[in-house]
Amino acid sequence: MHMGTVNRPNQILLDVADLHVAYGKAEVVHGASFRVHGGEFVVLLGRNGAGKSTMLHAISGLIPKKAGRVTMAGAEIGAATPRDIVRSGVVQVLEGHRVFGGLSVEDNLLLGTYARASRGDRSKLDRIYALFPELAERRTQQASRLSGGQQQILAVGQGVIGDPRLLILDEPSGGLAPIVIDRILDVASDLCKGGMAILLVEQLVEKALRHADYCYLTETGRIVGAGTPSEIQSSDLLQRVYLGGAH
Amino acid sequence: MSTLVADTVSKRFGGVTALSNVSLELREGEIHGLIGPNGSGKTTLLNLLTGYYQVDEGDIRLDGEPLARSPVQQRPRVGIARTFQKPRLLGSLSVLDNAMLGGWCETRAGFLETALALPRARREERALRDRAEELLHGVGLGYAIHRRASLLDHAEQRFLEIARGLVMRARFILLDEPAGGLTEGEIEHLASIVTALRDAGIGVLLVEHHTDFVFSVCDRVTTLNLGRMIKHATPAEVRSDPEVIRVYLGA
Amino acid sequence: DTTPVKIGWLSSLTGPLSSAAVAENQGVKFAVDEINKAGGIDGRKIELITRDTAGDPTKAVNFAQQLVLSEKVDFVIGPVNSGESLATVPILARAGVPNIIIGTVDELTDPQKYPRAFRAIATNEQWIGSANDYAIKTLKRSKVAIIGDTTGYGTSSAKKAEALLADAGIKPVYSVLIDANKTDLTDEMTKARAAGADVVMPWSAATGLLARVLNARGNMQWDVPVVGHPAIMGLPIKDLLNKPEYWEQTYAAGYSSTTYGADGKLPGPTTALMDKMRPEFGGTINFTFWWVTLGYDTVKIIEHAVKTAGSTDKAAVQKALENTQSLKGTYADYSWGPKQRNGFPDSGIVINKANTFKDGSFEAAPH
Amino acid sequence: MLTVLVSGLAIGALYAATGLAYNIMFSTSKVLSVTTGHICMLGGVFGAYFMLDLGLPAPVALVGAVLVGAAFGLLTEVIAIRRVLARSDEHLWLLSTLALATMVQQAVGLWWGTEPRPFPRLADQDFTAGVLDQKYWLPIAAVVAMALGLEFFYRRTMYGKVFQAVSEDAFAARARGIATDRTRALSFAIAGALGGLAGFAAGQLTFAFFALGLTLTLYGFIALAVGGLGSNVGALVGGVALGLFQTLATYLFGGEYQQTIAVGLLMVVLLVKPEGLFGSKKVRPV
Amino acid sequence: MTTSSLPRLGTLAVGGILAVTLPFWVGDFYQLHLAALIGVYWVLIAGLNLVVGYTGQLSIGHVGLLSIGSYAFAILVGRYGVDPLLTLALAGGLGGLCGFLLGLPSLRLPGFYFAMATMAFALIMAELSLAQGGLTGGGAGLPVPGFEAPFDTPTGFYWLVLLVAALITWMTWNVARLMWGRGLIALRDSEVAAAAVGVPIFRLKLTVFTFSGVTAGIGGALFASLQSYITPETFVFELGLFFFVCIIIGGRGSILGPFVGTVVLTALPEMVAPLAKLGNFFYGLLLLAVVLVVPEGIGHVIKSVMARLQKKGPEPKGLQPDIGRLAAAVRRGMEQDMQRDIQRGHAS
Ligand SMILES: Nc1ncnc2c1ncn2[C@@H]1O[C@H](COP(=O)(O)OP(=O)(O)OP(=O)(O)O)[C@@H](O)[C@H]1O
Ligand SMILES: Nc1ncnc2c1ncn2[C@@H]1O[C@H](COP(=O)(O)OP(=O)(O)OP(=O)(O)O)[C@@H](O)[C@H]1O
Ligand SMILES: [Mg+2]
Ligand SMILES: [Mg+2]
Repeated sequence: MHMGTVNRPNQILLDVADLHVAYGKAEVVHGASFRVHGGEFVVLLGRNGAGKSTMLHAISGLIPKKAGRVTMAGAEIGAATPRDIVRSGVVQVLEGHRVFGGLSVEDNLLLGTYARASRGDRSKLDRIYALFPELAERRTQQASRLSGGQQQILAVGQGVIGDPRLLILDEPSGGLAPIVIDRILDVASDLCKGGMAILLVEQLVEKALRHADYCYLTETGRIVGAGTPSEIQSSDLLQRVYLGGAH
Repeated sequence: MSTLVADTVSKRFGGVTALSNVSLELREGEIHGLIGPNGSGKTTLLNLLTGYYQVDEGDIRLDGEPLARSPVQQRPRVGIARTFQKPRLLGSLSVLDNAMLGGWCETRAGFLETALALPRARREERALRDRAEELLHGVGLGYAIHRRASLLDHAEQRFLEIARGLVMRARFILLDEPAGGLTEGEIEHLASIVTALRDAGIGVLLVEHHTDFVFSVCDRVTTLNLGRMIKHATPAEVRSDPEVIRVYLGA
Repeated sequence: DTTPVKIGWLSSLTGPLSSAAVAENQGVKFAVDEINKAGGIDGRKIELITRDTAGDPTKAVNFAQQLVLSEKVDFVIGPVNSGESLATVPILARAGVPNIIIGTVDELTDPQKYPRAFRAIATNEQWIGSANDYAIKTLKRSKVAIIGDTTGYGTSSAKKAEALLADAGIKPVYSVLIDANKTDLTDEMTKARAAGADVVMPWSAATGLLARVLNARGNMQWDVPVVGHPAIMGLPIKDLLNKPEYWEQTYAAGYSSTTYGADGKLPGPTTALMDKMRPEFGGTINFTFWWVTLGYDTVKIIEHAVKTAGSTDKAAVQKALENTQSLKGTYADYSWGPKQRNGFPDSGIVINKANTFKDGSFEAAPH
Repeated sequence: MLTVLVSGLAIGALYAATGLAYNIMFSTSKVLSVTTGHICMLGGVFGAYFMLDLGLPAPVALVGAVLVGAAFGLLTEVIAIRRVLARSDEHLWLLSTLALATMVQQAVGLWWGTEPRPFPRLADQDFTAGVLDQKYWLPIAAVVAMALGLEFFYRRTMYGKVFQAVSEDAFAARARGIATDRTRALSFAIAGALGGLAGFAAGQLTFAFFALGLTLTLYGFIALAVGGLGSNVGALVGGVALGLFQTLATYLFGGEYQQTIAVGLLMVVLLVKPEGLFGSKKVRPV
Repeated sequence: MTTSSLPRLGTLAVGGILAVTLPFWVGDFYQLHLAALIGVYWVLIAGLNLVVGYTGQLSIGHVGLLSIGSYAFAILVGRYGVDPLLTLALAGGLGGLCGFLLGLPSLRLPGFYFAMATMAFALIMAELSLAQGGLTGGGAGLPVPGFEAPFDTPTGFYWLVLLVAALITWMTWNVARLMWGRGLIALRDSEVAAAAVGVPIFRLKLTVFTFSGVTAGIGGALFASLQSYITPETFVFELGLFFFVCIIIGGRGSILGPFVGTVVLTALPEMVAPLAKLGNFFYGLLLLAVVLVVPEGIGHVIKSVMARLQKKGPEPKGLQPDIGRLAAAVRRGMEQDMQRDIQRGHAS
């Protein structure tokens, strides 16, 4: 099913093999396999309810896996706790601007460093404030008082400050102004150039593909296609996935 | 013509000025877009119009009648409905019951009348049920009428919230990011619904970041930035306005 | 006729204030076994049906209904606590079942309203009256401080005590109702002292409160006698006292049956019962023994009633009990009459010295 | 009069300690556990049990009581909170902790007896010391120590923020690498340990009494609500205020209306300042 | 709020006939007494169910309102010789008034605060009934007279209770299935949603709480008469807890569930003696088990079993707006709206 045989430069960082996930009895991910290489920008595309978030949650250890192997830089993390997974360098930004509303913006950011520095690592704050000036202005404000989009930016900042080897972004564009979406994706690209691998789930297909090195297509809990952005765009698979019935 | 007006309203939270001197006129039979960068005060304006916040300065008027001081629960009575960024439904009730809840303000039967099931209570119930069923079929939820609302997926919840607002006989319906998390196909459905509402004479306020959607359905668009209005015009004009491009749309 | 004599026993074996009920239960069970081993009452075995009300009036009412309506008992003993007794007495009266009362509240007996309710235990009035007498006549005190607790029993007893004192022409210098679990009574006792009290009379069945009265008195080094509710002599109090000597100068109404005579001996029937039951207690007796004697006697009273009446016919039983004079018991000698439902004689009460507890019995207070 | 104040202060300290225990558990779970008062009750009962029935020396008994409290806190979290929060139905925790509290109280009643039992002296001191008696200052000292310890704990670590993060969105907290179950269990164990300590320190004041729990659950909560939910300073101030207020009212008007007075205080404060004296206002509604 | 079906009506009819004829086939009078007690409890619980089960306000102190009804009945009938049936209504009114006064400050409080306030109210009522000895008999309590013929026998009293209970059940059922029920559940599940559709939150809470006060007052009067003697110890806090637990175990948002809960929890400990010994431990255990295993309660279990019995095929999916129908419905609504405005304009 893989289309391209493109050269994917670096070593394999995240390797997901034959992942199955179920909510209660209902299985929603049926044997998904995909890879993220070091320093690579990978996009996961698919319609609503295709199971993308479910896969990501399973990778981060937030929900149990029914079957399958997940390795990070060669180490098996399939059974690890979320804490250990974060420590191994996988940080996920959840969809739907989930921040800790009662805490200040700065405390939210510090919590992003908690897994590695249990007393909080203030030295990284400045970098985040430079990337997202709107957060700097509001560093003492309670996060719940931010607007929806500002909360989303904070959530991304919270992920970035953890300085992961693999940053997972689940629909970061939700509720963001077009111009901010571009900025966030640019930031992700820059981080990627700096060596951080990115795994992005996005509904805005074109914008996502513009930044991506590699792309997977999902449908009803399966990976139904993969390739470089140009390969994907030149095939009709993308159309079929979004209109349904790509089997 | 009926109008819902925010007249030079200002709203501050502590040191933050969320809105300053913003005016907006929502007319019946019109779709009015409200866009702007994150934190520019769109939700705040919507909250002022629906009574969740009180204005610091300026006034809210419905058909010329001042409304600024009336509480949230009063707005549905005068025909103002809203939806939420995160849908607020009653998960344990059926879709139909959720929609019928919108008819609260019209129900005249009091507690005792209801408890004793007097004729008026029963009559109102029947009428409301018919109306809610029609509207649910109209927004496309006819197949799920007896389903528990907690079993709906995201898009269905959005549409149910709209149906609830319509059961309310809203003259104005204010939608907070209704297209968020919807697929292209669902957005098309949404567009057709919103357009139908306009054609039926309802005034729709659309707070949205999905700009293609906004520009395609809106009659007029207001743009906010940092709590101020920077452009108010037709979609085409707003879209090509350099200031709007600079702060919001991007290149 | 060999049908068993059915006795319903409404006991509060669990829940707060269960210690009295547990002891009474031992007496009841022992008496039943003894009679049954000896062949029963006129050849009829006793069938004891015990129900644990946990001191809850609603449960007591339910069980009372159950005993009379379902089990169709011939007699009911109990309940133990006043609150539940007040609730069950009218029910049992309506059903016409003879009821041996072991609650002390005065309202429990009434020859008109409850003709078949016969009280075996002393009344509250007898307790309080003799304690008052002792404080006024023997100790020659007249400035009384009354301390009650805020439970039903505590409030009504405190009120009764005031009324009885008023009859004797005395108005308390200080009177207060306190939460039974109040952690510290120093302020109340200080106020009592400031009011000039020369005797403290606590009317409460709450062990903690009573112990705190004594502790406060001791800690203040206030030399004043305490005369009050029998619970103040109970062994649990001893453990709660800061120092053993805080139990000095503490008196309460007790019974001649469990009071050591000048010769250091208990009355004959008490000794006899104690010796018979001692194996059950495993040597020493570390609770007030009169509860046991009371429990024992309730069954013996029933035995007497059935024998005299010649049957368990309810009216006949009532008649038999009404005509009982000086029935010899272990706890007391009982007399009831057509207009008299309180069978316990005034002479059965003796004021005891609290810290003389030995084998479940006490020494008499100094005269 | 001085004794009135001091005994009010002492009982107020116990209320404050209960309030602090409430706060700690609340901080990770948004749960106000009905078992909070019972923790203190266990501290007292087990302290007495260790010393009187098992004959252990006081320091060992103290450690024992603290451990029992911590274990019970942990038990509360594992049995009554964890699964219930996972289901995320609003108020189920009220029911599960109520159930646990009822069971514990009844079990202790069956095992320990329903009469109050003595609690031994801890320091060698005569009983005639009046207001300087240890039964007054032990609970006061305990709650001061608790407050200082907590302050130190929150200042020196990020736990204050971590706790709050767990309570607000456990799922998102896990995504940030916080072991939420363990963190919540930790907070319940800490609350249990501190409650056990307070119950132990106040043992001479309260006796070892099985029914103490529900009273403390109520008064500790009133103290907290008056002071402001979530604020430790509030718990202290509220506890002391309630203790003094109650003792003074009893002193002046007798004990017949004790609860009425306490609740009256609560109502007045809540009507004037719903978030309590030191509490913070609610956040953005929509 | 769902349509009633034939089997449902059948069950109802059979249950009704069984309940009415109970005195003729029941084993003995004790069981009739129990049945009457269940009925009395249910009168209170049915009203409380609207507060706890539907509106989500966790009142654990309704025993305080119960005691008000009880004392009112005992005093008015016993001391002043007022007609018992009239007093039943008066007790209801007094209970409602007290519920109203209690609700006025406390219903503004959030969840746990409200629960604690009601608990405190129960304790305060106990304190007052002790302290106001002149009125209530203090700790000694009061005897309570029975009803007059034909309700003076166990059977007659049972039928009286049954009548009252049936009436109140019917009323709560109407409330639950019609518009008010939705409003109440909206308060429970999402106050934001409730406010958005114009539900006057506080007024609704206060109304149902007052109604629950009425049923508690009536229940209290019946309870007192059944008990025949009341003291402050009759109205222990645990009784209030018991009412609450019946509803929770029965399941929130259901009427049948709490009813089953009431029956089981009242009858079981009486029938199975060892359970009675465990007392509150048993209730605690049961409550914990329900919360952990079936948090939705018995009622929900019954419902889902029923649903499984009449299972349908897979549910269809797919939003497909019907714009014509939508526009028509909206237009019709607007026209009616206009007519209404015009009518109102004429009227004023
Ligand atoms: N907590 C849950 N319990 C049960 N089913 C769930 C749960 N979360 C998601 N699902 C179901 O799993 C399927 C996959 O959902 P998922 O959220 O992973 O999709 P997605 O691809 O991320 O979609 P979206 O674009 O809407 O975020 C959907 O059918 C959804 O209904
Ligand atoms: N309750 C509040 N307290 C403090 N500040 C607030 C509050 N509500 C809004 N604000 C501030 O007001 C500004 C406007 O917020 P608002 O939510 O209206 O933005 P928005 O235009 O809806 O943005 P978005 O597109 O991100 O949803 C923001 O800076 C926000 O931080
Ligand atoms: Mg998703
Ligand atoms: Mg917004």
